Amino acid sequence: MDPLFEFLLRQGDNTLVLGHRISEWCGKAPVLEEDIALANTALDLIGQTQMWLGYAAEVEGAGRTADDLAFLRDAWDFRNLLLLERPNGDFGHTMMRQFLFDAYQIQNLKALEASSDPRIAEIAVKSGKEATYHLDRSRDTVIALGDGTSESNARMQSALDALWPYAGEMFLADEIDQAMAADHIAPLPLEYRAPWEAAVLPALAAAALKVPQDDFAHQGGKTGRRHSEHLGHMLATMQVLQRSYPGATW
Amino acid sequence: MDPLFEFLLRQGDNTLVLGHRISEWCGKAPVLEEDIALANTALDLIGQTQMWLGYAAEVEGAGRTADDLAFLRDAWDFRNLLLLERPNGDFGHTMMRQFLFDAYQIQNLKALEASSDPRIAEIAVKSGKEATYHLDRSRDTVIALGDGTSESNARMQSALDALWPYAGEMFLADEIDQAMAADHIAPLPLEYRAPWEAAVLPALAAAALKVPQDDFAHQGGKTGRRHSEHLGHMLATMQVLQRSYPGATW
Amino acid sequence: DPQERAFQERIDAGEKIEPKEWMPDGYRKNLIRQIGQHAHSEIVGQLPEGNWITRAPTLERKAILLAKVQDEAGHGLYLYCAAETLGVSRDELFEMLHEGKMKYSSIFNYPTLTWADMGAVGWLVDGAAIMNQVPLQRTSYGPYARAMIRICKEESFHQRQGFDIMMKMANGTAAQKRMAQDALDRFWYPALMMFGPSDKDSVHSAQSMAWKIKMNTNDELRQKFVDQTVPQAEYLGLTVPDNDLKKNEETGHYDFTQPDWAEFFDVLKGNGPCNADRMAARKEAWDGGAWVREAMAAHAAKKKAAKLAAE
Amino acid sequence: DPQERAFQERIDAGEKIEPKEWMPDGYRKNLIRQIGQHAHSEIVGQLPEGNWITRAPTLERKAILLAKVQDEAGHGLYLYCAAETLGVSRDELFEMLHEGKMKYSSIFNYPTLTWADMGAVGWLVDGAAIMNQVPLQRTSYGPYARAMIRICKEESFHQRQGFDIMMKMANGTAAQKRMAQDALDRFWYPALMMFGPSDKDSVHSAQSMAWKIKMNTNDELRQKFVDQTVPQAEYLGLTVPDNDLKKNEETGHYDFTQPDWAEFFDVLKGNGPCNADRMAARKEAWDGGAWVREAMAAHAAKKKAAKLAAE
Repeated sequence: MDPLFEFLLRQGDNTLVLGHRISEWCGKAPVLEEDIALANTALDLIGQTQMWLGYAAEVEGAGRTADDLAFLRDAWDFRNLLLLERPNGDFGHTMMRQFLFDAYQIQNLKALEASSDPRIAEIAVKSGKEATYHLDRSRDTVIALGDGTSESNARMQSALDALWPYAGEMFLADEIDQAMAADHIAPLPLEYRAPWEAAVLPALAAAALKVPQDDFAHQGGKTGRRHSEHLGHMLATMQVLQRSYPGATW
Repeated sequence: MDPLFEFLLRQGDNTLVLGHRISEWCGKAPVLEEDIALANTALDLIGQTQMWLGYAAEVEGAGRTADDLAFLRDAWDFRNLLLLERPNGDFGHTMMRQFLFDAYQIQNLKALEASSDPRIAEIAVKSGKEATYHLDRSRDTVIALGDGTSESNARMQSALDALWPYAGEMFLADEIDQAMAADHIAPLPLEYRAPWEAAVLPALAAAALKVPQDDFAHQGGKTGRRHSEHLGHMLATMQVLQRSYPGATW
Repeated sequence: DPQERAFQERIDAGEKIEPKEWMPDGYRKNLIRQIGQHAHSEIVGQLPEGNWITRAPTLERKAILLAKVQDEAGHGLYLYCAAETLGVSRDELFEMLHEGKMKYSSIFNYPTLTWADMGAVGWLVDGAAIMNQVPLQRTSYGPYARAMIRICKEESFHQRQGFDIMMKMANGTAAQKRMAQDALDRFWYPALMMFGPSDKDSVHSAQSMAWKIKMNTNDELRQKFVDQTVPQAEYLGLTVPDNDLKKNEETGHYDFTQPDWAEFFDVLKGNGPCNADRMAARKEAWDGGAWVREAMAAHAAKKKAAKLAAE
Repeated sequence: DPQERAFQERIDAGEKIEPKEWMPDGYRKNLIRQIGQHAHSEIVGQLPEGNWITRAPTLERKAILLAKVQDEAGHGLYLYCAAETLGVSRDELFEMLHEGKMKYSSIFNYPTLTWADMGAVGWLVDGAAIMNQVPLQRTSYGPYARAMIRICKEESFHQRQGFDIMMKMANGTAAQKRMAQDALDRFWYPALMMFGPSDKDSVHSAQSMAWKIKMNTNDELRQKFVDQTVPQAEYLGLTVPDNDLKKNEETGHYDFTQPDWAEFFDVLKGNGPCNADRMAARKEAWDGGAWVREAMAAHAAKKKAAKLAAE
């Protein structure tokens, strides 16, 4: 198992899976402006996926394409964070998930801009502007909905409570991360934790939300060791055409 | 296109698709007794599917099996009634759909017991007892929920209003049905209408429900010409393993 | 009425009417109906495509479809803004949609059943829409005309993308070819219906044409669409589902079979294959999002109050 | 207390205690906890299998799984009835479950991720359950013992079906073999945890054993399960994920690594991979079905009233 390949899958599967979840909102947002913004976010994430998985396929050198990686792997070969495969829930739940990830992703991309691997640095630069915009938007929305009405505050609190145990996985490291750090391809994810908290905690405070005190962290997504039951259902939908009509071009 | 094969697909796809929908309730019924009854109904319908599609595969004589027909056809090759692919909705909606179909199916099976095709007659006999039980149960439930509270009556009325336009397709005939009638394999479906109404209307009256007056009938399911968008999603789930792991035995 | 006469003269002279200017009530009402219906069509039109975004077969196709749906929501936004200049709010328009008092294009009451339908929607549905919309860039109401200019640019891009999908399908595997033909079979007549009933049966036509909020007759546009589309179908190697379709060497146009207008009126009445599902999806989105809209308004009000207090 | 002594003597003599008979409060409370927890496990246990009913790979497998889930709901019913003989209603038990005051087996807080998990659940989870349940056929409380007799018969059938799935997978394609091994890797330790913590850490053990509502120690049963299961894994050609697993020639038993009890207590606390999803699914089913239960009760009351009036 090539650590660089694994690392790239983690990057690409994160954007793919989150992009897919966001795309499930199509035409069903609470406000027209949000329909536009959600489609735009999904579009950005799918574009980033093409870059990450495209490079992953090159690194693997087995003749697979980004599409092969996206549409012909089963759940256990996916390397996305558990947080990102969580079902959408209500709009607030979706935006809370987005915010917790965006605040991590911005650190991740910033660090990768200085990667010793020039291709990774290039993808990080190309993704950075979009990610900044996503973070601005998800933070504003979380604050607005947390601060809004008592109903919206309660909904956002329950979203935070439900999703918080999935945040910790973003900062866990394994031998893949260690190999990346040793080669100066990427820092250890733990380094993102402090700046992530510095971005997240004030926003949650402004949103009048209580940060859960339990630091238990679900894991098994980025290693692929144990995804949730939700991913398989997502893939059954996402991959249906490639699975049903093997070898066709679209 | 062999009319007998088409006819058998219609029979088998009806039980397959409805059996699948009912199986989606697993572990989520409003009362434990209903969990048991729903699992039992789904089980009966899947068992009947094995007989119908098994015979269809034989008649086709192309080396396909019942499983090939169930898991390797795409939506447009399905021949089930549109009514049966409707999403479950709430429990009352599910039971209303079941009742409208059961009251038809009992006529259908009774007639097929006298089919000139002995295999069809045999399957009809084997299915008849189960179908009688299903009808007794769905009728009682529809009456109870229609008669129960004002909320339950409103829910059942909206289920009836939503599903009524899908009832008419059960009684439509095309050249397949004509061929079956000519060969004394099955009567024209229109013959089921009067006894169906004789069963359905008194039950709806006992359930304090108003029968919609519009006789518009959606069609395109039993001919396969135009299913609803729901069937494709159902099949993406149902067929995922056979599609993803071609040639494996389970 | 001299005011009305003056108004008509301005229109005849090719002038644009702008929001603050006087206009007849009928003109205003007709425009609201027409622009609102168009806006609703953009919004409801997201649903049949959204149905395949989660199943798009490649990352590229998924991205293209997302971009398209984003454009459509954007078009909805322009059009609601144009309607607002006539004194009706977006929320009022939504309410009328949800109560069944306003329509959206009936084409979106047909289901999208295979990936080829994403091609057919782009090729035929956007194609028919463009045919309707291009002349509306010259419509008499300024904000509407300007919205149409922006919209038409993007729509023709969508149509090319749709045709590109059809090309891939028509030149693909046997199953893909079958999907392409099946999509054409299902969408041909509904696309023809998009131009509305024959002009002799059309209620609003004459006055709307005088006011230049309708620029061509329904039959003219339908004929133009058929003339443009039939050779494209031939190029794709697909068969238009009309046995009587034939080039008329005298007129230079195609003779074709009219769609089943009974079906058209059935769909209009609510009996299309997807009317109930589409409206349920939109109402659920709207009702389910009420708490979000309330919260955003409350937050904005608090921010404004805090700002005032600080001053 | 002479009453308690007499009660204990009856138990020691192998007599069954029946519902109307006197019993110590602790006996009753412990039984309610144990039977209720077992009943809840049957109900919640439908969910991880329901997760694959809609994706079962053949009609036969779908039918078998449906039959199994139907059995489990039936087991739930027997057990709730047994619990009701102790003076607690099914609705009260549900309420305690939903409020987190009663548990269900932690094993159902693990996800089912591939079709092989349907095999592993049958082989390992039902296997462990049977090991727990067979001795309970001789438990001192009559209704409970009789329920266990019916249940055990069906469970051993389920276990064989699970093993059959594992056989097919282990002897299937490379991907199927990988699924089978992966399922064993994920379910091995959670299955070992099903017997509960080591007896020295177990709260209720001593008294429960005296009362014969627990017949063996947790460690005894766990050892028995390992001894039975390891050869089956070998037969399947699968590797038990325990590097220190070894037959101890002296004792004749396998030496094995204890599961991670910290994980066990985490899951018990609510931090298992699926705790939140399972409880949400059950609560949604219960709350969403409230109108049905109310309507059925109202209808039954009306029918009864009508019958009385007619008499």
